[in-house]
Amino acid sequence: MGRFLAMGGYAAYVWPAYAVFFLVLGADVLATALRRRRVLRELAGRMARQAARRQPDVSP
Amino acid sequence: MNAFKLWYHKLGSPPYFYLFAGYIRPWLWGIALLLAAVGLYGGLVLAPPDYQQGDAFRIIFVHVPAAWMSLFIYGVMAVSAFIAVIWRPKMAEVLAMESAPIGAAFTLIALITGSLWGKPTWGTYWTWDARLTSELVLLFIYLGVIGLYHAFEDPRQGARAASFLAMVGAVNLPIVHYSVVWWNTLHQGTTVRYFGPSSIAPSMLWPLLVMTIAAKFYYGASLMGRSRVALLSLERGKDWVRAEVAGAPAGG
Amino acid sequence: MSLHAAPADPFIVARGLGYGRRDERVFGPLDFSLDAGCIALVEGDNGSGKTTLLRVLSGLLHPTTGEARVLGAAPGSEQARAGCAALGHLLGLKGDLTVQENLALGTGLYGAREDADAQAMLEHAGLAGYAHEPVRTLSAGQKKRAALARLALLPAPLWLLDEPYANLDRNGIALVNALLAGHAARGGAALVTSHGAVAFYEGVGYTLRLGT
Amino acid sequence: MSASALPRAFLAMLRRDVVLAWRRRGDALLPVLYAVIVTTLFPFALGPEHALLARISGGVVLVTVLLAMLLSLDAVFRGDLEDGALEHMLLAPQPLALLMAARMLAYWLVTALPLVLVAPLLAYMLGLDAVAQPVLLLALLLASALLDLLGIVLTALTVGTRRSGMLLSLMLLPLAVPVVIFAAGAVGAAQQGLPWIAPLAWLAAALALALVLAPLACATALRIALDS
Repeated sequence: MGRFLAMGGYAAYVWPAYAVFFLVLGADVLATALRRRRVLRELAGRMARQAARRQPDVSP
Repeated sequence: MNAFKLWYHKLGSPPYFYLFAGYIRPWLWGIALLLAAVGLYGGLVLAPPDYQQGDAFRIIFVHVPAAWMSLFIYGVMAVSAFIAVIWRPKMAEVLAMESAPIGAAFTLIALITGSLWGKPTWGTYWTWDARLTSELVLLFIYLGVIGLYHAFEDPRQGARAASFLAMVGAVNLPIVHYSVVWWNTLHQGTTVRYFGPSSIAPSMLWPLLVMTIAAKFYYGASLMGRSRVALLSLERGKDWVRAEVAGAPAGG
Repeated sequence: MSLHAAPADPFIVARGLGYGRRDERVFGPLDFSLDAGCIALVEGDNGSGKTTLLRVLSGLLHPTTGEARVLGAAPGSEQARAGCAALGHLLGLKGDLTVQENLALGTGLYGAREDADAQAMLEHAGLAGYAHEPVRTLSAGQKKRAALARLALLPAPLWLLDEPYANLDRNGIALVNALLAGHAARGGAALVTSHGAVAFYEGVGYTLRLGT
Repeated sequence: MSASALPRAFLAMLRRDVVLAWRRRGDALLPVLYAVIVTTLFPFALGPEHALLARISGGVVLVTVLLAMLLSLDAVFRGDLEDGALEHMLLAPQPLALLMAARMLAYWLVTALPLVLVAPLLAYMLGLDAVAQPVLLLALLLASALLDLLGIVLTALTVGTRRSGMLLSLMLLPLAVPVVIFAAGAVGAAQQGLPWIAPLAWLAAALALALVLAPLACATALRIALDS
């Protein structure tokens, strides 16, 4: 295992390369998930506002 | 009735595409992860060290798929962009604009892993090598497309303008590559041996191909996810979006 | 080549014409047609889509629903542009050019009507003596008059005028009405927007009301 | 529309732009001043060593001219957008591409030509060999015309946006890379006494293509950017 992690002395280059690969793609996925959440919240807020406008307020 | 044409027109309709994308996305994810696991095992464990570069060559399994994907995604984006500019269908605009950030991500990966590979092989993180330089210019083209898209207040107008820029970039890209290669030979004189063994052994080739296919499936999955969000925001006010928002766990 | 379509053909035909930005409707759907010699008024409150309608008909915006034919062609096509002249909120006059240079630029791009005389037109528009003044030194009303003079020199049979009465005094309003009368007498047609606060041209063919 | 309408409109546009530039001739000199300032800074940064300055002179002058053009590119359509003249160009009966061609020619005459004319002086101050001077002038004539055409197409795309200056640089860079490579390659070859005609021939071929395509692309870009 230690020999595998050492990568024949090139660990300082190989593992960062793999880390960059997965981190950048992970950031892509995360950004999409966050954007989806934000858009859904905005849309829900919009719909709530429109519903409130359609039903006239009964309380004085 | 032409079945393909029918399918094409159905996919061109946002609510149908939204459902379709939601349905195939988990499958694309599953295949991408499975292939990536197989490819990584083959590349990191099974493949023997290169007789010249030792284990440093193993960067090939992320670098080369990323570099290929950066061009492949540009191709997909340019085709969608062409359709978006000529026929103006909403779906082509969405696909082109949501492809751009994924392509930029792969370009960035190719640049960083390329320079990480360059240090042990050339002794420097950055050299004005023709391929690295072209990849850098490709990143600028992607950033220009993304920047122009976001510079407009109306997303559809921005998508069309950025699509036009993507088409210009598609024409420009081969010219950049050709001129950079010419410039490189002009100034360096000595040729730098490019990474990787000249004839690649089968034990190295199959993990490389598997990783490339995994990256393609990842692109598909990410594109579907991004397009779904973009459609929700573009089609707000339409009934199908209201139904979707009411059904989704909003605010969570 | 005659720019005027055959008399029977309407200058503008709109069927179910509408425009929306994102999901919000700006105007429409509208059905109307405009014949030669007819001056039509487009009325509506602020934000009712008058300007947008003119921009769609001039081809600057693509309609989101329905379709329009302008001079027998799609709005914004070369055939439609050849017979159409528009005046918007932004007059398109260059401040650093003189009034006369601006007029020459207009006729350079659009061509000039055969019987048009720039000098006489400037006098008619109350701008005698201003021909060699840079436009930026003119008042808002005078700029409007200069733009109207430029418009009246063009051979286009169809005018799309957005709020031509804005910024004008009583004489200016009379000038617009006189220009419209002359245009209709030559067989031209015009679509004119107004929010309805001024003494409008008397020979109005019909009024198109936008908004609810 | 008679056949004389097209040249008439082209000349009207060209005349308009040249007269406008003449009325504001102080502004037209600013890019030249900028190029002089930037070139002057190089010896201060690198030291007055003649051999080094002479070696980089061609490239420095090329890049400086490119930057100076970029600086003023942002404003190509701004005035016309603000006063509505741009809409009148879109609505005019002539093909928009023709009017854009006039706009491009006028911009080159007003902005690029002064820069090209001052460039040999700047190159001389940096110590460029006399042999390479004509090559630099030729390369600059071709490169500035190409950048003028490409730059205005991209500027047209950004017309509908707010604050486009930085974005424009980002968009233009990938297009400028081949132009700079070939132009500087020719100058460098001439400095070393090598044949320099091939890169310039490529630039000339690209210019011929751009002369036809850029006005059409510019018209398309404008219609896209203004259709909101």
